[in-house]
Amino acid sequence: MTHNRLPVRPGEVIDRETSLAFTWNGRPHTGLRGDTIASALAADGVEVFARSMKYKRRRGIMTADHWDPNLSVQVGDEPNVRAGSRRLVAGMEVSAQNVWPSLKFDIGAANQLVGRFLSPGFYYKTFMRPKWLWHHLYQTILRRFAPGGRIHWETSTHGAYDKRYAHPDVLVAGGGPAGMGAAIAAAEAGASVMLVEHEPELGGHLRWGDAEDLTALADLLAAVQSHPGIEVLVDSTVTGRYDHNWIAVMQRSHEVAPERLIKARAGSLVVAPGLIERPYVFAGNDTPGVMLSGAVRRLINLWAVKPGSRAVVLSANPEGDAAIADLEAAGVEIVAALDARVGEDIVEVEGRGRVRRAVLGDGRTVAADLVVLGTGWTAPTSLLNMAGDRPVYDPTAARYFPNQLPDNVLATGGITGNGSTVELVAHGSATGTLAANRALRNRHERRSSTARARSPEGPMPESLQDTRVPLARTPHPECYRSSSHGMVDFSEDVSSKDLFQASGEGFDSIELMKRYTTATMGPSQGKLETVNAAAVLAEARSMDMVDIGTTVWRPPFAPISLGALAGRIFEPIRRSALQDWHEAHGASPLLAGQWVRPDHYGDPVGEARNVRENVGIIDVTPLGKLDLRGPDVAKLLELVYVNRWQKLEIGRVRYGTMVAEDGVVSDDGVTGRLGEDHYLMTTTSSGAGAVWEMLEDYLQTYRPEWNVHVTAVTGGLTSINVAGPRCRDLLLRLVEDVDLSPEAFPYFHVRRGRVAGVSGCIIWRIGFTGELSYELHVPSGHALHVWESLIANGEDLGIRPFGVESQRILRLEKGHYIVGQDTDGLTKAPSAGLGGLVKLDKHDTLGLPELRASYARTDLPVLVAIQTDDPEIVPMEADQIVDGDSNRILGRITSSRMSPTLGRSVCLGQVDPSLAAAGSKVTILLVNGHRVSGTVQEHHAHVDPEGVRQNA
Amino acid sequence: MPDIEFKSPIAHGPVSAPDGSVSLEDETSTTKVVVRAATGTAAAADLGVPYGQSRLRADGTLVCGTRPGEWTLFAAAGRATEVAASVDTDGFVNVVDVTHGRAMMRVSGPKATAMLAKVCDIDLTDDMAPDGAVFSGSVAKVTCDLLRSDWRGEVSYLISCERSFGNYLFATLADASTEFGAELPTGLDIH
Amino acid sequence: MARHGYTYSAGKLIKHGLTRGDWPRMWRRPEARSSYDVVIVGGGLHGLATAYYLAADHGMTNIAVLDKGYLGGGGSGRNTAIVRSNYLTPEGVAFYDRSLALYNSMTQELNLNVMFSRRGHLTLAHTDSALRTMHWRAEVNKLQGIDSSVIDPQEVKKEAPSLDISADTRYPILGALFHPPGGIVRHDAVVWGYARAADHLGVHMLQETEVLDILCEGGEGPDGKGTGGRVTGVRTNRGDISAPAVVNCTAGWASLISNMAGVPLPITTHPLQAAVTEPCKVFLPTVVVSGSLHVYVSQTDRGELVFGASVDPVGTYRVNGTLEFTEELAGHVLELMPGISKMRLMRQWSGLCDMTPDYSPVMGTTQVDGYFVDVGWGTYGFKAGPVAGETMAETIATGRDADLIAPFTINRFTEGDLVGEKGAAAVGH
Amino acid sequence: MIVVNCPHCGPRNSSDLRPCGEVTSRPDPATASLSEWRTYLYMRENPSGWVTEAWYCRSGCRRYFTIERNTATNETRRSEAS
Ligand SMILES: Cc1cc2nc3c(=O)[nH]c(=O)nc-3n(C[C@H](O)[C@H](O)[C@H](O)COP(=O)(O)OP(=O)(O)OC[C@H]3O[C@@H](n4cnc5c(N)ncnc54)[C@H](O)[C@@H]3O)c2cc1C
Ligand SMILES: NC(=O)c1ccc[n+]([C@@H]2O[C@H](COP(=O)([O-])OP(=O)(O)OC[C@H]3O[C@@H](n4cnc5c(N)ncnc54)[C@H](O)[C@@H]3O)[C@@H](O)[C@H]2O)c1
Ligand SMILES: Cc1cc2nc3c(=O)[nH]c(=O)nc-3n(C[C@H](O)[C@H](O)[C@H](O)COP(=O)(O)O)c2cc1C
Ligand SMILES: [Zn+2]
Repeated sequence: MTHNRLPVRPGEVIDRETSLAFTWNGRPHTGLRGDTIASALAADGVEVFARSMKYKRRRGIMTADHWDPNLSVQVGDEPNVRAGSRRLVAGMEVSAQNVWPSLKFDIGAANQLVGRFLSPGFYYKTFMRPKWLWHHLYQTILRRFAPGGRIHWETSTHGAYDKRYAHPDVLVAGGGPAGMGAAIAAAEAGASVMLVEHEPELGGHLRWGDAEDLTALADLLAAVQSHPGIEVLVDSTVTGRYDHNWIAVMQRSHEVAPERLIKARAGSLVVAPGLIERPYVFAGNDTPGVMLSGAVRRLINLWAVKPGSRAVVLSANPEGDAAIADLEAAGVEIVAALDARVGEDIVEVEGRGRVRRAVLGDGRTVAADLVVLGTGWTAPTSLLNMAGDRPVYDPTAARYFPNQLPDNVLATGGITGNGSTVELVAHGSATGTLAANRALRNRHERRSSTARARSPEGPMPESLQDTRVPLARTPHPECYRSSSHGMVDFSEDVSSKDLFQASGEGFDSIELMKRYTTATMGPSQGKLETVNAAAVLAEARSMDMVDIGTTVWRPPFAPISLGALAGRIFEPIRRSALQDWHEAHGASPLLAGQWVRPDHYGDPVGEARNVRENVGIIDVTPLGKLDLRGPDVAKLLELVYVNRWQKLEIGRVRYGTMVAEDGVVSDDGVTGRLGEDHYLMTTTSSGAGAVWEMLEDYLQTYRPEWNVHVTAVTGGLTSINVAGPRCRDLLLRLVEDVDLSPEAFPYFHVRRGRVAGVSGCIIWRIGFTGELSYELHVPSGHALHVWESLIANGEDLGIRPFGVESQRILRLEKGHYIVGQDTDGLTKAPSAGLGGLVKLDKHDTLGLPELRASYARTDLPVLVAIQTDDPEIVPMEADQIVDGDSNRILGRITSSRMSPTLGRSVCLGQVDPSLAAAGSKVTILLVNGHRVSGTVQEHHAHVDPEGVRQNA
Repeated sequence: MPDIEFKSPIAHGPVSAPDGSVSLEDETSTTKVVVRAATGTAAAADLGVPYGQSRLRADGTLVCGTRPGEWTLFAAAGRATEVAASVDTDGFVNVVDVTHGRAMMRVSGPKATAMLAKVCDIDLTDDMAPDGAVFSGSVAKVTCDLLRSDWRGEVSYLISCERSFGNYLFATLADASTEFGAELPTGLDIH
Repeated sequence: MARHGYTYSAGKLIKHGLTRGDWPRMWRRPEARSSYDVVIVGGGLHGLATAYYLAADHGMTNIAVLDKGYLGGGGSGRNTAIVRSNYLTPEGVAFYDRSLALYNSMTQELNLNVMFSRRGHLTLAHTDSALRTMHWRAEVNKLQGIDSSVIDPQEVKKEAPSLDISADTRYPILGALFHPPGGIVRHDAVVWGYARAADHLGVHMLQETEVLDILCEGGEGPDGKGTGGRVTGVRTNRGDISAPAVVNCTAGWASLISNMAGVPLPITTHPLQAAVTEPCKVFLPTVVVSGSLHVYVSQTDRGELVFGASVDPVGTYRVNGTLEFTEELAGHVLELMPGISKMRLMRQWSGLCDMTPDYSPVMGTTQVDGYFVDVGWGTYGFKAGPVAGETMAETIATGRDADLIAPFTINRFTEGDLVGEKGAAAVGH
Repeated sequence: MIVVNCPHCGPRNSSDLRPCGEVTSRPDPATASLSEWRTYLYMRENPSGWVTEAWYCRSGCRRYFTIERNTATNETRRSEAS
């Protein structure tokens, strides 16, 4: 049982009244509320938590916090949980990762015996012969050694993750004394503040400090909590600083989601992350029982856990010294207190599952079960690097310091220097005031330049000078490596010896060394190992640390789950006013871009046949629709379409093709003239947005003197195509004030009128199906009424709704091409068969130079209609057209269907110009490998090339 | 055509938290008229509010400066013709009734701003978006026009989007409101 | 003669393990000469491969490869390392197929295990039109003798069990283009393999040497640059180096270098981002790509998932990455594999891509004599590195554009035809 | 996510806008030679440093405008309505 739990400690965060049961490798354990997984297990006497990646060495607690490389565990279906920081929850099923068959006995530990052969990059130098073995055997074995936990993709689901935005004036990363000081001062100065602390409580290092620290903490806490301008987020991490202070905050244990991403645009970012303690390199430095000073202080003071019984302490700083005091208070015997400042050292630790002996610098060997290292700090400059800073190494203080920061990023606290709590708070305060000042100036500027904002009261606040007295850089010995070799990267199992070897092989810049040895590439991302790696390289190359540099810190500062990054997935879906009806009537849904629409209602072929025989209706609302008004619309149309528009009369509709500036066919549709200065343009469904933006571009930047207003009306007008020989009979029953006779309302004309009692409908005679047809554009709030009226009134005429699939069949029978299907990213106007439509003498078409060039060419592919000689064979779309028996490609089928009207297959295809003439024979390679012959047709239309039906 | 029902794209009734912290209602039937008027026209002068701001006209029409040179006029349902007729169309001025083209919903309550902060990246603090502010932006990936229009003494926003997105947007906002205690109507599907 | 240095083998590993003897350097840090026969700007895969093939195939060894940073520090060290040859156009297929063949024999040729994992490459189709493009690619590929076919959702599930193939998702998997010879390669090892071999053959690799200007004479532009001119050397942060031939292999920085020679390029530089998760036990056997969701994912032998996406919309030379990339990536990955939401992203980074209008490179001779380009590699230049090196070496040694690169010369932007790969633009890698 | 200063809307997240690339000058399509036209279509300065580029305020005011942006740092300055 909890034999390592100490009597009550003044700053402990555990609730001794509430015990929590959980399991570790299947065995029951209990901990207390407030425990981390690691502290609970340590209290229960667990010493080994994991096996290392490569050599499968036993590993125990080293830093007892989030960054502890030895404490990644599996919790239920969640892999790689940081036992050093994850709070215990009742019922957790915790197990060790990366072990087989068990933590105690791991077969892979045999790797330790052959370790000397597994030098860095060994895999690059072997497994090369015989060649085939690599693929089949070596690789399979290597993949078995992948470290980490297990992801249960079969059963896990994307849970309830969440996100939100925030706009604080000042965002403070780090809730230690400096960060709290900054938050209070910034709020006092009138800024809105978000204070983010990675750990579950504010306070930073004060939390495990002495009585004086705890008092100071209580005061700071009271001040923070009483200030309404400060939003405090604990158990939350600032994981990234992106351009223009776009800040990612990961909020854990929020009630609505296990993790929640906050995206904050901060006026100022105050970086107050304190320091991360760094390990010391010597033989056996990864043995369970070797801990950093912060780990023992946290264990003792936060969770009342006794970390060992006989300790050797190597201290280079006051925190190391404080650890000695804490250990003594916890009843741990100090067998050797070594002072690194006077050159005392530790050379080696012996023991496998636990430290047994330590060999000291003076040659003594002492028995101990705990070795505590207070040997120095790594400045977590991650967020500063993301802001463009390149921190500089200071040999006197033996760590890196910020160098040049943009105005909106400020650093304070331990990352910038040393000081007493009072000095840290003072520096934090001054930083907070400065940060607030800059943020408030920024707010002032934003308020004056943003149309919707309340104009700022009063003048812009004066810019404060940065008059902060820098914190001292207390001298600190450069403690990196003892006289022996040891681990540098604990999660990657990379030793200082490996780094020496890499340097000798030519990987002698820190970046190459990293990539060859993988040092700093594991889950802790350099937080513990970067500085030691640089120091070892400096030693290997006999260079100064200053000239070695470091590897690059990149986001995230702490790993983020994919679920949290994804959050709620927003996928807008567009529905026409009729979609509910379609669904209620058996439509099979088709997702086309953002639209959901009926693919068919169960019988696409029958639906298509019904259009040829009776009358069908289809919802074509997704067609892009732009309302164009103004005296210069015709000029605009001339500019964007390849054909002529100046003479389009009121009441007429015309088809047009758009060609981009590079001559490629980009969109098509019809445009009708509704009034003197009023037109309605339709575009393809997928091109609607792009065409709108293009029109605005030309109107705003190319011809700003033209007067045209463009309004997107796609969803406002529900578009219904009524098609088939009996469609006029149907509309005669419903259309009130328009003469529908062929003479009064011929093909390619437009009228406005009332349909089924709904006024304001636009009716034009066009259609994709090749039948007599009318397209109705109905105000959407009344569209369902019109649709239902059509269905009801058409019953005796054989009306049936049809979907996209039937329309595809019908349009192919009629030989209408689809931009993007029958054309591709390089199709020029002549290839699409636009022939006579294009007017090369127009002066204001932006594709003109390319259009001319393309018409001068004779080698461009041509879009033609093709019929297979065997009418039963329906090629697949994208089947290739080849040169006889050879593999030379001469074109491809772009559209293909069985035609219910003709009872044979019909195709469109792009072919080499040599095959474009009517009657040309083509060879089509089917997907089953057979080659079949086909014939190029005279017209694109397989059905009714003369247009008798549509003109009826 | 008074007998023909105006159908909203939003298939759900109002959503609200029992404690009133946030509520969401469909207001699609509101009359919405877009006016585009070149500078110097009488219409531009009459409408009178600059881009980004709004005002309530004596006839009960809410005039919003939705874009430079563009205004959206909101009025009670069924008043489109009347509202359109109120605009002086002298010069390069165009009036388009978009009542059918845009879905509209109202979000109100003390948590309305917090709810919107989950789906919209625009700074909605009182300084940056005071009562009466008009702006456009992306809400849950749909481009919307927004109007801060406090109502019955409560923070409130009118949000309008292309009609076909209406149902999606309403459902998504309802989902975002659940954090503040809102209960989803049965059958409400986020997608 | 051996094309590489000290021979590596399992025996050598044992020997060095037992004796604890030092391994020899893979390459030197040489002193720069004042002149070379060829100066290659850019010590990425393309520059190093070009140097290697110049030395190995054409006997030219008085060559310097200059890099402003460390070897492979550009795109070559940051890419998702996907190789395949199932391109859309016959030109593309022929080119990339040769590259794949070189990758196949590279481990043995360079005597460095580049860990080519031929694990199969799946390009998912979520729409009918994507399926049509897949079929188009498969058919073109088959005609060129490439192993590539369209498979149905059940077969997809067999190749990558963690994919969700249910039909009612927002982006249902309707099928995939399956390309068994595709896979991933240890990108750094390729760079180091070429560097080691080139060093052995006498090539100088000058790291931390930045080209500041290209020296020219006789051209119509200022300082003798531009059309009709001739290259005489380069100016670097460590002094001038003269050379009659200068090769631009600087990928994302290609425009900056080319502008120095007065040769404008049809290139814009956009960051392409990538990310890795923490390691997990291996569960994803193939490379999975979804063009419409902009996701590229594979799992390394070390257990991390490596993700790529499409280029950032905003062009910039800044490589610090964006949060949106990770958000969108995660969202899209979870659409494909909803069961992995508890995996954690560990690091994101980005590299610069030299994008051309037709998703194809710009290679070969230019209007300036002695100035060669091997640029425009966008998001797909890793798989092409070996063949690009081989054909560029031939072009430089002979002064004539090699046959395989004829479709890719710069002239196509003023005279000829763009390459048709844009048709399959949705699949960048 | 960079901030782009729209001259009409004020600072906005770049996701609300569409980048349209460096500003180039379009020759007159009626008279341009093919090579002039293609130089306009394809060739770019693509500098590392300050560049004038066009943006479209897609989710905001729907106006095109230009800003200067430093492509080495993503700093922006001077935005102008077009
Ligand atoms: C995230 C990402 C993922 C990718 N994924 C894939 C993939 O899966 N498959 C694929 O095929 N391709 C992929 N690519 C593309 C591929 O990485 C590149 O096309 C390829 O690496 C280019 O190689 P390179 O040798 O031409 O250029 P680089 O490797 O970029 O080398 C250019 C070198 O030029 C140097 N340089 C620049 N300016 C100067 C100067 N003035 N003086 C001296 N030196 C200079 C740079 O330091 C750099 O080292 C990806 C790219 C990225 C960024
Ligand atoms: N770190 C120690 O163990 C320790 C102990 C005693 C004294 N000191 C001294 O105290 C000074 C440090 O004081 P301080 O106030 O600057 O730091 P601090 O270490 O007291 O507090 C910093 C806090 O920032 C949090 N943090 C770090 N990165 C974060 C991120 N990205 N997001 C959210 N939270 C983050 C940490 O969890 C920590 O609680 C130094 O001078 C140091 O020498 C440090
Ligand atoms: C295929 C591939 C896999 C990578 N795997 C890891 C990894 O496991 N751990 C890690 O820290 N970085 C990994 N990286 C990223 C590198 O650390 C680094 O970010 C990248 O090379 C870009 O360099 P930079 O971040 O120094 O700019 C990987 C990169 C690539 C290309
Ligand atoms: Zn704007």
